[in-house]
Amino acid sequence: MIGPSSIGIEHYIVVSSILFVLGVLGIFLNRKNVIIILMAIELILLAVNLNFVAFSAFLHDLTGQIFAMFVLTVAAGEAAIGLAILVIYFRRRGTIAVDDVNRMKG
Amino acid sequence: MTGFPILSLMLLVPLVGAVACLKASAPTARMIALVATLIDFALGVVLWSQYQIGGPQWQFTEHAAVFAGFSWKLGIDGIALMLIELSVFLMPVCIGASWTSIQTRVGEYMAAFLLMETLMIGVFTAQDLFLFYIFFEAGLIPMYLIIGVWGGADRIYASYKFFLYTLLGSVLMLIAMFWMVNNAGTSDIPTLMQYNFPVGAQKWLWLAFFASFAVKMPMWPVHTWLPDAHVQAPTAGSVILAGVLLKMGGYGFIRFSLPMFPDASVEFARLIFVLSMIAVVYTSLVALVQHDMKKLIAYSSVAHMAIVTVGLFAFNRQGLEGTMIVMLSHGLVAGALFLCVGIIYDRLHTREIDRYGGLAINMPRYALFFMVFTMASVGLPGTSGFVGEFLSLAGIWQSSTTVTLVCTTGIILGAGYMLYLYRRVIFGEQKHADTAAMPDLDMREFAMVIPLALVVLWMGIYPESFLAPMRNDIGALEARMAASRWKMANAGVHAQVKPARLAVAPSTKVGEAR
Amino acid sequence: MIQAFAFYLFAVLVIASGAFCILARNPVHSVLWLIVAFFNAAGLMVLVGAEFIAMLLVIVYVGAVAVLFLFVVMMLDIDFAELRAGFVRNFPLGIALALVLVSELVLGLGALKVGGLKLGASDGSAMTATGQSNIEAIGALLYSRYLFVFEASGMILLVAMIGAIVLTHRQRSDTRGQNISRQVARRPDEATRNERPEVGQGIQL
Amino acid sequence: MQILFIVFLPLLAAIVGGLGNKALGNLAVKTLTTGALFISCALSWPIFISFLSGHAEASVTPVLHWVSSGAMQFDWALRVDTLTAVMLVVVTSVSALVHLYSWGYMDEDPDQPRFFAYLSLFTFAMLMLVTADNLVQMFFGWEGVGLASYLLIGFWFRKPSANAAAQKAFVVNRVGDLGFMLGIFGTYWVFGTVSIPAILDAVPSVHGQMIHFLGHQWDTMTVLCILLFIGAMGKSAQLGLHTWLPDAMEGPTPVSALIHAATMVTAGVFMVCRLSPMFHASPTASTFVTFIGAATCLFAATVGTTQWDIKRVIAYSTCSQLGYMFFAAGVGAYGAAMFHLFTHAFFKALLFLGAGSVIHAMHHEQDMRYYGGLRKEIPLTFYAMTAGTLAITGVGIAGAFGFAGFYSKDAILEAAFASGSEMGRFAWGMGVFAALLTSFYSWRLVFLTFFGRPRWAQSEHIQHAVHDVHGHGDHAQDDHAHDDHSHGAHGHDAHGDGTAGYHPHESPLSMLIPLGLLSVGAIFAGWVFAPHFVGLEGAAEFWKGAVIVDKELIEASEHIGFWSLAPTIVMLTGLFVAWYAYIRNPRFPALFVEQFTVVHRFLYNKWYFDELYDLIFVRPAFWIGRQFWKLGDIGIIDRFGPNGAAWVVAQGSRAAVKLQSGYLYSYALVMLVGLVGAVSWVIAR
Amino acid sequence: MTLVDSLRLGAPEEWLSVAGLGLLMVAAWGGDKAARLIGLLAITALVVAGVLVAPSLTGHLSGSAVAAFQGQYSGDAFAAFGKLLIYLSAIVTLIIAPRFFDRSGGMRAEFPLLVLFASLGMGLMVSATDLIMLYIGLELNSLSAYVLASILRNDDRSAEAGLKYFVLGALASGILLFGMSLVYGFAGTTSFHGIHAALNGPMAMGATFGMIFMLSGLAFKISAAPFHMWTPDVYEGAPTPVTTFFATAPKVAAMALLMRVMLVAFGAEVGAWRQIIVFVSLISIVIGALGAIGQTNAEGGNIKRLMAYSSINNVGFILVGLAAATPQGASAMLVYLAIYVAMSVAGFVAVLLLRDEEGNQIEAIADLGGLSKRRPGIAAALAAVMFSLAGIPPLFGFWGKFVVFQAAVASGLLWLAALGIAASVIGAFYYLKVVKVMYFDEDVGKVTGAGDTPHFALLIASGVFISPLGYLATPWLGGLADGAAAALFHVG
Repeated sequence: MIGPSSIGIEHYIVVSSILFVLGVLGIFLNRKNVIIILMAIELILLAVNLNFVAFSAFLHDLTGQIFAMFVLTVAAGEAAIGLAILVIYFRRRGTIAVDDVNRMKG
Repeated sequence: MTGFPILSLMLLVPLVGAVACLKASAPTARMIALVATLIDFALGVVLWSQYQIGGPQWQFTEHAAVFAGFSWKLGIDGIALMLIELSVFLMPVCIGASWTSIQTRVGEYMAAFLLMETLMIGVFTAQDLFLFYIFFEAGLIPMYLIIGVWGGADRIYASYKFFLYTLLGSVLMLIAMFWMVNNAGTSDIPTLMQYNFPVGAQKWLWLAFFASFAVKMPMWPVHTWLPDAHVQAPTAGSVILAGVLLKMGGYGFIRFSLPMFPDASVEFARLIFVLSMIAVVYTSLVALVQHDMKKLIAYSSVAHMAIVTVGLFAFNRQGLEGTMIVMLSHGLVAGALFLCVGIIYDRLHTREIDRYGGLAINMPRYALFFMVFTMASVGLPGTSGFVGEFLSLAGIWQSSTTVTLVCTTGIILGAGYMLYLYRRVIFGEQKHADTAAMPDLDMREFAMVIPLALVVLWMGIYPESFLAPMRNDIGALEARMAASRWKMANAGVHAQVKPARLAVAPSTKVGEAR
Repeated sequence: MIQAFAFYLFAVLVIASGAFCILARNPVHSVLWLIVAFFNAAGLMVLVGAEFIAMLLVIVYVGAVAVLFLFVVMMLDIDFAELRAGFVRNFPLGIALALVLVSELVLGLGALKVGGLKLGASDGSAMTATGQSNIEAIGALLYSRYLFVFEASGMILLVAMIGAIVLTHRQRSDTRGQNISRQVARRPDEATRNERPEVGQGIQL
Repeated sequence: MQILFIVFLPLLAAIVGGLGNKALGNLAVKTLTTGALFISCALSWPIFISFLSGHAEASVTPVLHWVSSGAMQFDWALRVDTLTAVMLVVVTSVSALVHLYSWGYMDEDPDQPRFFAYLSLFTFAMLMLVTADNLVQMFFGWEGVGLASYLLIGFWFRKPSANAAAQKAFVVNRVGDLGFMLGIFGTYWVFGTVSIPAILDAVPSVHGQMIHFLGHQWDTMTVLCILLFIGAMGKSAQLGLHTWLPDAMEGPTPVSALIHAATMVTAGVFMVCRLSPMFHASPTASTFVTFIGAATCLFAATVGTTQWDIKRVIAYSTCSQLGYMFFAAGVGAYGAAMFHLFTHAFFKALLFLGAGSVIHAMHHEQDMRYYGGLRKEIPLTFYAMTAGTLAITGVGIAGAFGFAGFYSKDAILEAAFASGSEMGRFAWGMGVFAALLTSFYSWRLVFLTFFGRPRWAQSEHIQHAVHDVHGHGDHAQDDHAHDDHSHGAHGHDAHGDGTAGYHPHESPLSMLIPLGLLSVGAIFAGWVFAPHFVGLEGAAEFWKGAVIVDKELIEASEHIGFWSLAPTIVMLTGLFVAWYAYIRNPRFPALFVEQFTVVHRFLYNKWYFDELYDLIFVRPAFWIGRQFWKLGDIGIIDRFGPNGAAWVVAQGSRAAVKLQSGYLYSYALVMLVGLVGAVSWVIAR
Repeated sequence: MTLVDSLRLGAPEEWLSVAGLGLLMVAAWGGDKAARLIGLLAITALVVAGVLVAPSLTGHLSGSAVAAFQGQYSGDAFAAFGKLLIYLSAIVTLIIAPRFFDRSGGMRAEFPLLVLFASLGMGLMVSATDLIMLYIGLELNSLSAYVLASILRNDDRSAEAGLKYFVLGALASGILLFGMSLVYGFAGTTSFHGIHAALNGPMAMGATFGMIFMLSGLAFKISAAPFHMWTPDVYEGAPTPVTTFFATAPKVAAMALLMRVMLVAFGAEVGAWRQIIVFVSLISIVIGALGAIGQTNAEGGNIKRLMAYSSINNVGFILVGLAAATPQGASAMLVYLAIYVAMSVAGFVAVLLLRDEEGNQIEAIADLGGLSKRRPGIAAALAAVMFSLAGIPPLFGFWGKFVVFQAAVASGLLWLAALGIAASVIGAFYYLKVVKVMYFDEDVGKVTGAGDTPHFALLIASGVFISPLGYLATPWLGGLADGAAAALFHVG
């Protein structure tokens, strides 16, 4: 087990922050494919989990890991729902290009 | 007084009538509305007769704590009494004015008017700050509908302007009310009228209330909603708008701005004076060049209301009492003038002045009444218009002679535009065949204008009937303002340069001491 | 030293694969990059001693979620050629904002190291007892302290299941379902009919 | 009690007659109103006589409480003192006679009840004015007569010119009223009351006090008096505010006689006299009054010499005579002012009614150029007019007998001369010169109208009357269409004598009786009443303090020696010039005009006052009004106020709609913006 | 506190879980034919849950007496207030749903279940006093909501709504989670009270970031600007009963959650977040108003979108109460929420009653022309809703603004109050516009059809509540809200 002494918590925070921002970027920089957006969301959740686990370790408190576990659980459910919605959307419209998802606006 | 909740009853009667009207057929709705307003008028007469002049300041008080945050607290003093009388007097006239001219959605129309009556009386009876606000603001809805549904061609613009303008004005007042209640710990109006707010805060509070009342009055330069609203509203709507709704602004000043923020009032008197002076000259000149009868009268209303504001901010007996009479008088006279316009509008469906002319030939009776109201509007002595203007202007002299001079020019300009109107509409040759064929007043119209004319003359010849109930209340207000002025002058804030009061020669008519 | 090397390796890889994941043109590639990211993240977690979560990540994410993604990508039968490349209209603004956010996060959180990054203090109620393995400790907490939430998370999965079914399950009109109870309950007199047609006339059905 | 009847009978008659209009019918209304006025008149004379004999004391009859607002208290009350008594007889007498006269003059008008009701209403208002015990009631009467005047000037409301004149009269009067009202306010402010006796009592206490007015300190009495006097200027058509009076001649002639000659226009003089202690206390104000009076006196006289319209000549004459009254009051000779008011009422009413009779005869032709030679056609009118002219020009011999104007005008001029002040001398000079002009234009009127050859043929009115067989043409109202005149239908070409075959008839009896009675007044009023009004002994006893009687001034004015002859001399001069120019050498005026075109045009166009006012007040008012409306209200207030706000909101709404583009990434971007914004804010904080 | 006590406090959620599972069985066997029955049963279950909740509303218990599951769950009056509103909204949704879905092949049997589970999740949200509980509740609600939004799977707009809602919702919960992770890290605990205790004093930058991220994530759920973008599209696309649900229950839950997070967890750091709330509040008011005006101006203005913008607008007003950060402000928010729920219900039920001759729902604002002549009752109700939303007295909507601004002024936020209320005038514009279309415009002759008794009953009930008669309820409502708010501020 690598103690906090060698690699500081801030390193983890930086990594997870970058990962988080990458996830966010993935959502709004992408006009190709809704699936990638879903993956970007997974990236965000990954960043969050990383944070939780890191804090948990540095705090010597398991709550963070428990939380991360719940996040994993929910993420799985979310992925399922998201893909389901994607599927019906694709059935109706025959496309999942982000650019096309703008029937409603104004 | 008896414990009978007559004020609540007066609020309830039109409300019940309104609900009944909603589902009624047109003739039934008219009858319901007429009966309801007449009952309220009768109650108003009872109220007046039961009012003890010189009795307690607040009479017919009712109190029920059925709401959170504010309470159902009613009660009137002489000032409110007079304005209530004005409202209940004008309402049957309004119903009469709509009797034949409104043919669509009569039930809803009558309901809106009756609702309006409830709200108007509510404004004048409310003794709780928030209850007042609710009544004050709620009036927008029926009026919006009245203008919008039964109004003229440009009714939508007018109704929006009316609604949003007045709403913007009054919301700031609400914030001020919160602050006041927070600071004073009560929303009871009589208590607040005696409460001394910090001078610094008074300014902001005053300005917030001013925003509301200035729009409602309306004062220059926030008057532009009025001509539009008046022109587009149906006749009765204009009558009630000019007759009562504008008075709410004046009532607001006299009930809130002055007694609650006396120091700020003294400070801002100059602002009021400047705006009012501009209003008198500006709107009078604008009235002079109007082609639309209603617009002309609407602009004249602005000018008259300016007299009200200067009279109020003279802070003395004549100014205040004169103001009240101006308000009552203007309510009757402007209402009557709109009614007169409505009468010929019903016949020809135009308000273009140029479309008329020579009405004295085929409508002599109409010409007579129009003349009476015109003269009352220009403030001919013997009519109600004079007493009020005279007293308020006499009051202002004591504050500022310049203001008096400028505001008094209103009597010249007023004569100018009103007589110009009269000349073009009533006098001259009959230019159009359809105009010449218009019949004179019928019985219904007689029944509307005669009481108005009589009251106008009554108020002109024996205004004591109207002044007496208000005397003590205005006296109290004057005393409060005087104390504040003294305070401000001592603080060097607002020392008005005036000669020492000269020894008063003994009057031949010995009355009560000043 | 080795820890640091491992950390930087995993860190760089997780960020790089995350970036490739969102930038890849082909969604299949994206999924694969995502899997790589997961693996590296798991590595980071192992580094701080959260073996259970790391395993969970690999098992649940890589094993289930990522595969689900792949499955859907294949199923949707997307014409990848048609997928437009390029970026959205507000690309520069978006990038700028992202950079601002990153720098703010990095500086705001990381720079605190100058004065020592002061984390909160745990109340100690959820500490690993001595000699307890990570998985044991988590299990103990999960089934006592977080029991209620744990059950509630079960409801989430249930809802996810119901949702997925509600949305995607279709009653196919072209397939014929088997109704066993009806088959079993079928009686001869319902199924057959005795007719005596006259000569020259067919049976009226 | 008497006074109640005097004042309110006319009101009652007006109300009943006016509202009963059609229901009662012409005769009933006429009888009612005229009867009421004669009763009032009959009740008034005893009051006057009792004051004349020195028996009566001033009294106040309360009627009704009016207003009480703090110290501002005033009632409806009728005050009777000498001043009132004088006015009572003037008003009721002239009014009664005018009522009677109108029977004949308005005989064919379809709207007679209205006319008579207006006349009675006017009389009521005038009586309220003269009996006022406080300034506000006086103002009531003041405005009341203004209303009646407005209604009567515009009586023939189909005529645009009549309507315009009526409105002008009202509005110009309002300018004066502005001053009056301000004066009342100031008076109240200074004295704490509006009761006239109380104010007058307190006048000495204010001596030397200063008042703050329009940002400066002024002498109190000066400010108050000048403000009040502005009111008087409006009502009495003094220079500057006189423009309405000539136009007011659009009204029927009896109206001109009653309102615009005898009574209403003298209200200003009455007011100054009523408040004489105030004016007396302010030399500056008195000087101002003198100056305005003198200037008006001259101005109106100069204009009067050039006018062709018979009524306008008399109107300017009225204006001029009012100037006399004012400068009399200005120099302190209030008794003389009132006396001139009194005599003027008779002879000016007479002149107007006479002119009305002429007009009546000449089929509503008012241009004197189309008169001539009427002496023989309407002799009675001629005699009456001559009596009036003798009175106005002040014919008389000191110590023996003079016509009414002789006494009053001489008293004024002498007082002015005797006052010793520079302004008094100036006024005297103006007055004397005006007297010359008065004599000239009055005789000019008489000569043009009654002497010489008939010049009727060019008159459209006459031609119309002659040719219009059917009588009533398109002049349904103002055209009395004397059908009888056109009977006999001589072709106008057959007559080379300028009559166009037209034969004027003398007016009916109802018109001649008033002429006769007024003639009596014009001839004898001065001779009979002079000792009381302006006599050295009689005056103080007569007025009993109702106006200030300056004994020294009266004393001095009786000893000015040679200068007292000046009026007589100029009167004779004026007569001679008129005789020369219009009888002896009728081409002279044309020559004169040719020689002095500019002067004549200036005078003929009334010094261009109307044009000037039109240019600096009326047009700008309309122009500014339009600017305020189109540019101010619509262009600025609405544009940058509500409409501007609406525009901003609409733009904002458009932006909000645009923001809601429907694209996921936009939505995410907005969220990111929010997030980054919040984080940045935290860092920046 | 023993587990039994905790379970007793958590009874409503437990009951709903059990009921949900039971009904799931019914649905599994009964199929869509049993949908109505399930709907009725779900209503019953919700009523029962409400009965279970009700006692704690007036129980005046607080502190440790209501803290269950080691302080992760609170059964206090505040939670009870929120839950009752949530259950009420869910019941309304279930009442109005069947008729709507008749047009599209009938209601799915899972629909009531999802509503039930969403309510369960929202119950957890309002009761949560721990970040994990918060997250689980939120996600339970969100996942149900994503499905509900896109449940009309044959409808383009429904699918798009679901997709947008899902993507943005997931992003928001990502942001929220990231924030929670930071808060956890810098506070060392996930318990609200623990956070409160840890963050007493100058706040670490990390914790502040965490708070900001959490705030942003929650702002999405209450659709406060600038995290509101999903709202109009989802409101429009989702089936109207679902929209009704979205407009009511999740608003209550998320707002209550936000209140608890801000006032309890970050209650010691009011200074750190007040200005953000003020800003969010004002911008929500303005954006909501401007967007709504866009709807009324456009050709294809949609009443559901309008209601969406209106909800953004109203959320802005509710947040004014949060900015006050006082018990009075919290109470005001609850009162406002209760009134807002009634207004939304009335509005959407009225919209549901509008159909053209072919039975299609009418959503275009322009098609409402002449409604006042054809269906005066519905028009009057809709007008009342509009004036009420605009906050014009004497309609009850005014009261919500009243208490909120009163609270703001009482806590010295005079400028916020002034600006907010001035901005409300902009909002009045579009409400007026709807009234104008219904009352002033020509009859376009589209609206026909009639509703059934439940709809009218709901319309009348909610209509009466938002009418001036509602003021009679103010002492009662105010008392309950005060009690609920007091529970929130009870520390310990």
